[in-house]
Parts: sequence; C-alpha cells; structure tokens
Amino acid sequence: MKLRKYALAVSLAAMGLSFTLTAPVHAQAKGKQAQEQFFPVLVYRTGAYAPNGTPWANGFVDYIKLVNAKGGINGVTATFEECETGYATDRSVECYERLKNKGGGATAFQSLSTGATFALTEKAPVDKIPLITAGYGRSESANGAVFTWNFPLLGTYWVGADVLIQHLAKKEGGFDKLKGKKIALVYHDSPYGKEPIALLQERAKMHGFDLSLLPVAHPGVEQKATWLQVRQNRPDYVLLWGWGVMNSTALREAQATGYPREKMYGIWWAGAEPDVKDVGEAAKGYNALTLQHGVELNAKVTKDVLALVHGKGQGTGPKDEVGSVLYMRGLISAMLGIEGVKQAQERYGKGKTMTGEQVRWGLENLDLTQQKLDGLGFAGVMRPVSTSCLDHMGSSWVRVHTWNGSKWEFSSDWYQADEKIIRPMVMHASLKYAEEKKITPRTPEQCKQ
Amino acid sequence: MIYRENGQFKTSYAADQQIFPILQDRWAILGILVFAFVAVPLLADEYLFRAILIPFLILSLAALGVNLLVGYCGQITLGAGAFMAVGAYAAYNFFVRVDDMPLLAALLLGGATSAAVGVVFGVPSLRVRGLYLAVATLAAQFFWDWAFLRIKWFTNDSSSGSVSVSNLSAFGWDLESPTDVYLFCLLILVVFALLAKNMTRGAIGRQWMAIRDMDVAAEVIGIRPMYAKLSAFAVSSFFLGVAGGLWGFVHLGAWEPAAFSLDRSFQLLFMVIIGGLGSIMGSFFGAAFIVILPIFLNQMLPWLGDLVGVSISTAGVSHAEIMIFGALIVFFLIVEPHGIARLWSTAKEKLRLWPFPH
Amino acid sequence: MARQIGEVILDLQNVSLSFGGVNALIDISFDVREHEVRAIIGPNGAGKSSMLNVINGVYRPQAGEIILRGEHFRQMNPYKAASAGIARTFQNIALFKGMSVLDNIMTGRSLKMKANIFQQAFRTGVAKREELEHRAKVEEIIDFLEIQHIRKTPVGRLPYGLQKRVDLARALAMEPQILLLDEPMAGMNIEEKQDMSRFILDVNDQMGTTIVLIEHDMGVVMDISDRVVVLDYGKKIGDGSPDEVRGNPEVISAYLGASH
Amino acid sequence: MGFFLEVLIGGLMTGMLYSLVALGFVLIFKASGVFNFAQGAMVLFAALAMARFSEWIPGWLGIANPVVANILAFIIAAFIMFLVAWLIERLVLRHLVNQEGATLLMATLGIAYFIDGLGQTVFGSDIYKIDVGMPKEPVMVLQDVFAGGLLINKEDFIAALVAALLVAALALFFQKTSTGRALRAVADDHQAAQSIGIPLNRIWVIVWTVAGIVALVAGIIWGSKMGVQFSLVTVALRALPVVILGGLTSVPGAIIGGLIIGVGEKMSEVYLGPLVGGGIEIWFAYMLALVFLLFRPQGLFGEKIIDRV
Repeated sequence: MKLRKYALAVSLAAMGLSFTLTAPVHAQAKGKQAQEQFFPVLVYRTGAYAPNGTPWANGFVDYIKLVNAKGGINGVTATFEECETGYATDRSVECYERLKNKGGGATAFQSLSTGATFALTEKAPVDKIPLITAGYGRSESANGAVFTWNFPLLGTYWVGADVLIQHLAKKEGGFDKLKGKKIALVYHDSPYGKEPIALLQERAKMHGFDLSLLPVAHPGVEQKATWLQVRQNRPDYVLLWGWGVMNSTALREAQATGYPREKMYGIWWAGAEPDVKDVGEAAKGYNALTLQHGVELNAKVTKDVLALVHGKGQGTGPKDEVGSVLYMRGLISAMLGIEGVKQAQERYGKGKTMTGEQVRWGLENLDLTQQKLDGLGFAGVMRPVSTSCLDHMGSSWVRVHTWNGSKWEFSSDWYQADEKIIRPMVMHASLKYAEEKKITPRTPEQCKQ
Repeated sequence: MIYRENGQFKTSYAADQQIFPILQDRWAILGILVFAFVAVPLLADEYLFRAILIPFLILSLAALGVNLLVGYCGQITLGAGAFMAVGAYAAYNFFVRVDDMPLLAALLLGGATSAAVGVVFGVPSLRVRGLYLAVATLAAQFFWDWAFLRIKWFTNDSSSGSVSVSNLSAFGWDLESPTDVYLFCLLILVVFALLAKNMTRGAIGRQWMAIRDMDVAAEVIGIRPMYAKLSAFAVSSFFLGVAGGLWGFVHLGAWEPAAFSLDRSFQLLFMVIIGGLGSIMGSFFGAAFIVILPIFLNQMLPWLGDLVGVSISTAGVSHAEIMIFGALIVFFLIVEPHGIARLWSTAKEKLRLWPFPH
Repeated sequence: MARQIGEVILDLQNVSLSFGGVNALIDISFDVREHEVRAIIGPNGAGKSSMLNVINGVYRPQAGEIILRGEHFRQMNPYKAASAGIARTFQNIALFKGMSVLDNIMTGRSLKMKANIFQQAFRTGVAKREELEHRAKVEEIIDFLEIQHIRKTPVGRLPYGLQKRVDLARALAMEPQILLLDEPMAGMNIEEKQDMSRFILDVNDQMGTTIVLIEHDMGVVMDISDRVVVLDYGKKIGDGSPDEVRGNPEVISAYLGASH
Repeated sequence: MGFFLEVLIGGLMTGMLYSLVALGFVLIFKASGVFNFAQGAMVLFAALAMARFSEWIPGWLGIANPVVANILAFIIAAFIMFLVAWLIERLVLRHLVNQEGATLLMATLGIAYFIDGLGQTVFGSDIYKIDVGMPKEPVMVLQDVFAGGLLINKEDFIAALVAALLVAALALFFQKTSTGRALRAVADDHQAAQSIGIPLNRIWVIVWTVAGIVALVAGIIWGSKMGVQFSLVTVALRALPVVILGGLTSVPGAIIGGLIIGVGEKMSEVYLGPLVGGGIEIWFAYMLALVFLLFRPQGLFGEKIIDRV
C-alpha cells in the first residue's frame, strides 16, 4: 500500500510537471524558418464520426504533400499539423488555440464541424485568421461584408437545400407540380441538421408543398420511431440531412420499413462511401448531392496523388481510398486554402510566407478559372470558382449522384442555387448577426483597400 | 518555514473559526492568490490562457458546484451539464433580450435561473436515492439537451439553434485579451470559492453533510431533508449555471447544446471524485487533472514518440490518450479512493509532524 | 434532589405498529412524566427501539395516539418531534462519520440557528455572531461530557465509548425537554458505564430533562430509573417502579425464558 | 389500427434489445454491486472483435464458409470477453472491494474509456460489417385484416427472438445450475456467500464473462443491423432507463422494463413527438422511468429498502 502511495505521489508530481511542460512542448514548434506556410488540420480520426472524418483528413493532408512534391506554393513549403478534435467543440477550440500561432502563424482553419465553426467564427476575427468551411458552417456567412473571416466556399446548406428542391421539381416536371407534395426532412438534431430548415420552409411556402421535420438525436443509431412516422405519412420524398452513422442507419431503416430508396435524397455529407458501402445493395437507388465533385478516380489530381504521394510511400491513408467522395472533399478543401495563399502571393510577393490577413485577401479574390483548375488537375472535378469581398461563397455548382449498389454515379446535370431566394435570406440573417455583434458591414469601397 | 500549528493557541472561538485557522495555511493561500493574480498574467502565454487556464478556472467553478451537491450533500448527479446549459442559455437570453444588461448581472441571473431549475429537478431526490437518483438526473440532461435544440425562443430564434455573444465587458473593463478574461474568471472563481467555503463551514454545510452521512439521524435532530437537499441542488445549480454562462460567453463565444452534453456531466463528476468528494480544494485538483491530463497526453505522446524515433498517427495518439486517461482514473481510484485532496491532507499531516514522525 | 417529578408530558395510547404483516408493537400504552427517568426494558426483539422510533416519528404506527403536552398526534414525524423538544441517541450510533466531533454536535443546534443561506454564504455579522453563540453553547456541552480533547477529531476515528458520548452530546445540543436514549451503555465496560450513568443522571438532574431510556443492563436500569415499562414480543407486560417490576411474575418469566 | 400495432410491435422489439443490454447491467450489479457504465464499451468491443475476426479468419485459415468463420469468430470474441472480465476482476474490482457506489461507477467509466481506446487501436475505427445472414427485407402480414397490412421487420423479429432465448437461457442458468445458485447467493449477501466457501473472485469473473457474452450478442444484433462502429456505445445509454424502471437487481425487471421503455419511447415519438417538434424519445424514456420511480423508488421489481435505526 505504501508503495502505491509513493507511486501516486510520483504520478501527481508528474502531473504538476506536465503543466509546466505543456508550454515548452508547444513552444518548440514556434519560430520556424520563414518560407514555410503552416496549415493547421483539425481532424477527427476517432469517436463516433471517425469513419467520415478520416478520409476527409487523409485527402486534406495528401494534397498538402502533393503540393510540396510539386515544389511547394511558388517555392514555399506547406507544413501542417493535425490536431484531434473528436468532433467536440471544446477540443476544437483547444486545437485552434494550440495551432494558431504555430509554424509562423496558421494560414486558415477548417474545422469540419458546424458546432466548432460557430465557436471559431467568434475567435477568428480577433486572431485575424480565415476560416474556410467548404460545404458546411453557417449559411449566412456567405456575406463577406459581415463575416469578414468566414469562407463557406463552394456551397452552404441553404444552397444544398435549394438545389434539392430544384431537383425534385425537375423530377416532377416543374415547380408547380410540387404543390401538395409531401416532403420529409430527416435531420441530425444539431445546428448542422437544422441549417436547411429555414430555406426549406421558404420554399414550402413558395411552392405549396408540405414539409415535415423529423429530427434524429445524436449520433443517430436509433431511428425506428422516425421511420415509423415516415411509413405513416408516406412522404413523396425524404431529404436526409445526416452525418456519420446516422446515414447508413437511415438507409437500413428505410429498407426495413419498405420506403423506396429512390425517393431519398441526401445532402453532400450524406452521400459518400461510408454511408452506403456497408448497406450495399439495399442502398441502391439512393441519391445524394455532390459538392461539385463526386468520386473522382480518373481525375488527374487523383493520379498525381497516387503517383507522387502514395507512389513514394508518403500516403496518409489506404491507397484505395484515394478518389473517394470524402477524400476528394478534403483534398479540395486543402486546395482552396493553398490557392488562397497563391492568390495572396500574387499581391504580397511570390515565394513569401503569407499572414492570415494576406491569405484572407487571397481567398476574397480567388479566381479559379477552368484553365487554372485544369492545370491543377481538377478538370472534370469542379467548375470555376471566384469570390469577392462581398461574396465569400464563390459558386454554387451542385450535381446529384446515385448509388447503384456498388458505386456512386452522377445522375443529374449541374444545378445552381436560386440567388433570388438565397441572397435575401443571407442578407437578412447576416445583418441580424451584424446588429447583434455591433459590426458595421463593409462597403464595396472598403473592399478595394 | 516549518509547517506547524504548535504554539498557535486560539484565545477565542472567533479565532478558531477563521477560514484557515493555521497561520501557515493563511500564508500559503495568500501566496497562491498572489501567484494567480500577479505572476501568472506575467508568465503565461496566450495558448496557456485560452486553452488551459481559462477552461480550468471555469470547470473548477463547475466542479465546485458539483462537489457541493455530490461531495457535501451526498446526492449523485449525472445531469450537471444540463444545469450549465440552463445557466448559459438563460444568461444569453437576459443578455440579448434586455437592453444594456451588464455581463455580470446576466451571468448571475443565468445562475439564478439554473438554481430554480435545479430545485425542480432536485425533487426526485426526496424519494429516490443513490444510483437510482444518478440515473434519474439523466432525465434533466436529456430533457434540456432537447429543449435548447427544439424551443426556438431559447436561442432567440436563431435558425440553426446555435447562439453567440461578443463585445463583452464588465464594469467598463473590456474582456478582450486573454489576460483580462483570465482575471475575470479568476475573480469570479475566488469569490465563489469563498462563498462555498463559508457555506460548507456554516450551519447549511453541516446540514448537507449530516444528510449525506446519515439522513435518518439528521432528520431526527431537526434537519429538514427537503430543505437541505433542495438547497444543495439550488446552490450547486447556481454555481453550475454561472460556470455554464462563463463557458459559453467567455470561453466558447458561440455554443450549441452539445457543449454541455452528457460527456460534460461525466467529466465534472470525474473531477470531484478524482479531486476528492467533500473538499473545496479537491474540486480544483480534480479540474486540473481532468482538464490538463488529456491535453498533456495529446501533446506529450507524439513528442515521446519522436524521442524513440516512432511517429505516432493522430488517431493512435488519441486512442492512446483515452486509454491512458481511463487507466489513470482507475489507478487513482484504487490507490486513493478519497481523491487527491485526501492525499494532500495526508501530506500536510506528515509535514506537520516532520521531522519527528511520532 | 433538586428535580421534582411533574405532570405527564408524553402519553402513548394504544399504539400498534407492524411491518408487512409482522407486528412490532401491539396496543401499547404508557406515559412519561416530566423530569423523570423512564426506562423501557425487554428481551431482544421486544420492540423497544420501535417504540422510540414511534415517539420521534421515524416509524408511523398504524393505530393509537401520541399525546405530547396535551396535544394529540396520530403520528409524529422526525422534524415535528425535534421541534417539540424531543432528542434521541441511537443504538448503533448514527453519527455523521465524515464530520468532526465539534461539527457533529453543532448539527444539534440546527433548529435554533436562524441565519439564512445568503447570510451564511457571505458570513455577514448575523451569521458570524450566531455561529459564535452556538459554538459557546456547544463548548459547554463538550466540557460537560469531558470530550474537549477530541473536538476536532473526525468521529469515525473515535473508539466506541467516545462515539456514544458524542452521540449524547449531539442530542444534548438540541437542549431537549425529552431525551430518548437507545441503549446508551451497550458494549461498554464497567467504568464507561459508570461514567455514562453519571452523565445521564447529571443531565436529568441539572437540566431537568425528561429521559426515556432503553437499556439491557438491569443493574443500571434499576439504579437510575424512576419507572420502568417492560415489553415482550411487542406487548407491554409490566409497568411501574423498579421494585414493582422486579416482582412481577410475567416479567420474570419473560426474562427467564429469554436469552438473559 | 394497423399502424398502431406496427408501432407497438416495433416498440416491443426494440424493447427486447434494450432488455438484453439492461440484463448486462443487472447481472453485474447483482453479483458485484457495481453499476457498470462500461457496458456500452463492452458491447462495442465485443462487436468489433466479432466483426474483425469474421473478416480475418477466412484469410488466415483459408475457410471460405461464412458460417464456420462466424462461429469461430464468435468463439474467439467470447474468449476475449472472458479475458476482459478476468482482467477487470484482477486489475480493478479486486482492489476496489467495499468502496462506495459512486467510486465504483467512476471506475467503470475509466474502464469504458480504456476499452474504447483499446478497441479502436486494435480493431480500427472504421465501420465494420457483421453478416450473420439476417434477413433485411420486411414482410407484410395480415393484409386482409388491416388496410395496408402489417409490416413486420424480420430482422428485428429474429433479434427479439434471440434476445428472448438468451434471457430464458440465463434464467435457467441461474435457477438450475450450481454456479447459478452460487451467483444468487453472492447477490444476496457477499459475506455470507464467502463464509460458506463460495469464492467471490471466481464468481465475479463468471458474472462479468456472462455479461460480456450478453454484450457480444447485443453487439452482434445491433452490429448486423447498422454496422459495427463507435456509436454502439450509446446503446447502453438507451438501456439505462430500463434498468432503473425495472430495478437494478431484478432480471424480470430488466425484461418487463425493456418492453415498457421500448413501447413508451416509440409511442411517445410517433404520437406526441409531432406536437412538440419531435426528437423526444430519449428524454421521454428517462422521464417515464423517473415518474415511475417517484411512486416506487426501488424500481418495478427491486427489493424494498427499509431504514433501520
């Protein structure tokens, strides 16, 4: 017993020491050489959402490796450090604080979590670090006049919801045909899942369809009651707004209650391999949006990664994952950050390390033309994106893809969100935010500075 | 100086009833306060403040609240996170709905709301005990998780259900820099710790402990279990509510109910059990242990890996982190089931007798 | 002797108590006079502790009445009993293990402490003064029971005899009019028993407290009590002065038939 | 009417699975007085072991037959659960005898963390498959009785059947075997059991192993339903109201409680949920249990607590 007490005392002392040690450990990375551009990577490779977080993180990191293999960002080496958040907001904040000053200052943060995005939105302006939330985050942050540091590039949840309704209208043969239709939204009961509701309600008012909301509690493993309700109401379509295990469970429950998977449409976070591969044949016919890209096994960038990263044994994850949906999402997210830096270098000096503020300018003036995208190896993967000081989203190109039982296949043409609907909503919500926060929105003149 | 109370004779009961009757303790506390208020702001960097010290202070406050209920009054709760959430959302509503509401007032009103809710959810404790009560408190946890997601009024009709605050200031003091936020939290914590200490060494504290140790006997000597238990729930929830408000307002800035999930409740219970049930000091030890250890492991493991030339993947680090964390908790409970505070007092007793052990 | 035995202060009439079909007390009536020492005796399982539990409301009898200073109660509850000036000690020592001797005794003052929770939290003048006044009172009891040396010790660390004394001290801190003692001398050696007897008599004598006592040691009972009730299997089989009870044939047979 | 029955049946079948997890809690609490919060982690760990070994075995041994692979994997997983039980007894329980309930509860939470980490380290943190050949497509029955018929999910039905069989087998084990009787003796009184020569430590290992195997079966059922991944640990949280409703020490309580909670939960979500925006089933289950507790603090079949002074 006595020995134990000593062991305890020693471990306690170690605890105390740890407190002092934590500082030096994290200080070590400080003061690196210039000509390095540091990318913090918030990931979740563990916990309930790991199956989805992992491929995203692998794609993100692989792209940084690819850039370096190709000579860096105009000669500047891209460095990175991962920090595990477990999809928890407080750990994300800790990671943010840990990484924001590392490696000469963080370039931009990408949290891959709506909850963390909300928290970091309050912190990023203070630290002057851009926050890229490609395909997630808060929809109203597309208004760059208010959300100076947020970049919901490529699309927000309102875009997703809008396109889904457009697609359904097209299926039915026109918006007027939606009248009287029943559409159910099965959503993750969190800010993430609730984001589209505002837009769907707006659209329901416009077209006279009947929207029913069916929340599913985190993490979404128990959905029997939800699907019993679906069975009772027999909606014409089910929109699925899930993440992680919730998606595959929804598909299984749909099967168990006999709801046709062809009538189910997921957001782009509910349309990747982990959501369907385990359900297999039973998910056949299920549709989901794609945030521009889908599965891109034949894209040049995919081949580049295989050759220059995996080929040299530098691959982050398994080889067969390269090109899959979430992997590509991570890869594109990283690319957007890198391109922001590149754009900033155009103005502030090529081959130099950019500060957060400079990167923000770069992200605000992104102009990824088709030609540039082709050069980067993204031909066929995505369409041109260009941002401005007032528009932090850039573009809203979306397609639908369908699971054929063994792989995803595109099943629609390109869509764009209806600006007439989205813009007023973005303005309304962002100005309300500005009022609460006593932010004066930037004017176009201020943008020119 | 040698830690000894010999020769320090008390000539009045008043002197004997000071918070810290022993002279050396008074010096030590003074020293700690000076260190916390003066030295830390000079020494710590932003990371230490924002990622470690501020969460530590706020969670210490919450742990203090849990300890009053669990450690002093003996009512196990697994719903502490819910009361933090109630405090945070109530404070938010007072803050945004009432014009010119001062921050501190909003936080205290949040605490008061949480106290009222705590009393309601404390009612089952009059009938149900022990583990049954613990599980029953989960009802509060899940109910409030749901309520803040579903009832739009609580979130000021925000479309996503997430809320945020900024431009905080108290008494004309802008809470911008990490040092300011740290000092603000520290100040609140010190005041609340003092209040907690006063209550626990006063009549109400004795009533709580009496209920904890032997409720039938307590009733027989004229302590009303209802008053004692519900007051413990109220005070505990008040502390938790203020802590929740701080967590939302100054630590996260923007939050959703998941910030106060069941994991938070478990975390707080861990703090008081590892730190020491029925010990104010223990709440701080526990909070330090639980806040710092995972972060430390998370940063230490890759560093250790580098030393021996192994690079550990992020996933590997986090898995190792939770394994070590879990194992250490079990280890601590086995070696010292009464928590770090007991170890501390044993050490003090040894010191008191040193260098003559008998 | 200064004390004067007075009127009936506590009167139990036809009390019956059962637990799930098992009868613990059957139609019991007896009274207690002010300032007297009243003993309840009987073999194990006779229902003695249940009797005390009925008086101070821990158990609720199914039938009968409790008349306290002329006021009729169907049942008591512990808080009502405590407010009415009834204190008790416990057979198996029900001290608050996690607290010091001083704090244990201070809890006995709970009913008399009036500062509210805010005054206590901020330790305002009222709360501070009150704490000091009651501390002084408690110190008197500590002196009276000669436990000064252990006042800061956690009760869990005390030997059995001292714990019993602390239990008594806590009850005395309530300044009760009626003190119920449940086997105050069980498990003590001769010397400790003598001390305890002295304390009980002193309490009765100096403070005028009425005492209801359960005790196994017949010698002690006969020495210190004024009147004795005898219970057996939940029934009353004798009542009267020690001498009367001693001569009661039913009592003798109960005791001979029992383990004694 | 048809729909009402579907909800009822759905609730009963979910409830049966809750019973199975609740049974794990009850077994351990009965024998060792530990409220085992690691039950969820054990479900995940067992399911991970099962899924991974059934995936690996064909490669290692060259056995193509999935039935054989599954059986082997089941045996290995059961053995692993025995090892877990043995280690928990050795390293934890044995050192924590006579500690308070709250301390033990926290220790099991510590164990849960450890097992979570270990499971993911050894077996990975992706989604894995358990394929024991459960039918997935629903069937319609009684079409001529109700309009639209009655939709029955065969998978749930089989799962409920397996759960019921397991519960029956355990009941037999407790009633008829000498080990079972010893277990009950331990549950009634630790010291008495020890004094008549029942080795407490061995009993604990047995009980934890049995609870581990119960967790394994629960893990297989849930895992085959929705894939084996981390979220399985939350299944235990859904089963907690069952335990307090049924009483911590009662096997029949776990079963009846599971059915009540399962039905109450689904009914509330389907019929009350739409009125308040949905998503109420979790807290409704807890509230149901709580309200129930107010009338019967010891649970449905728990032993009544009498204060003795």
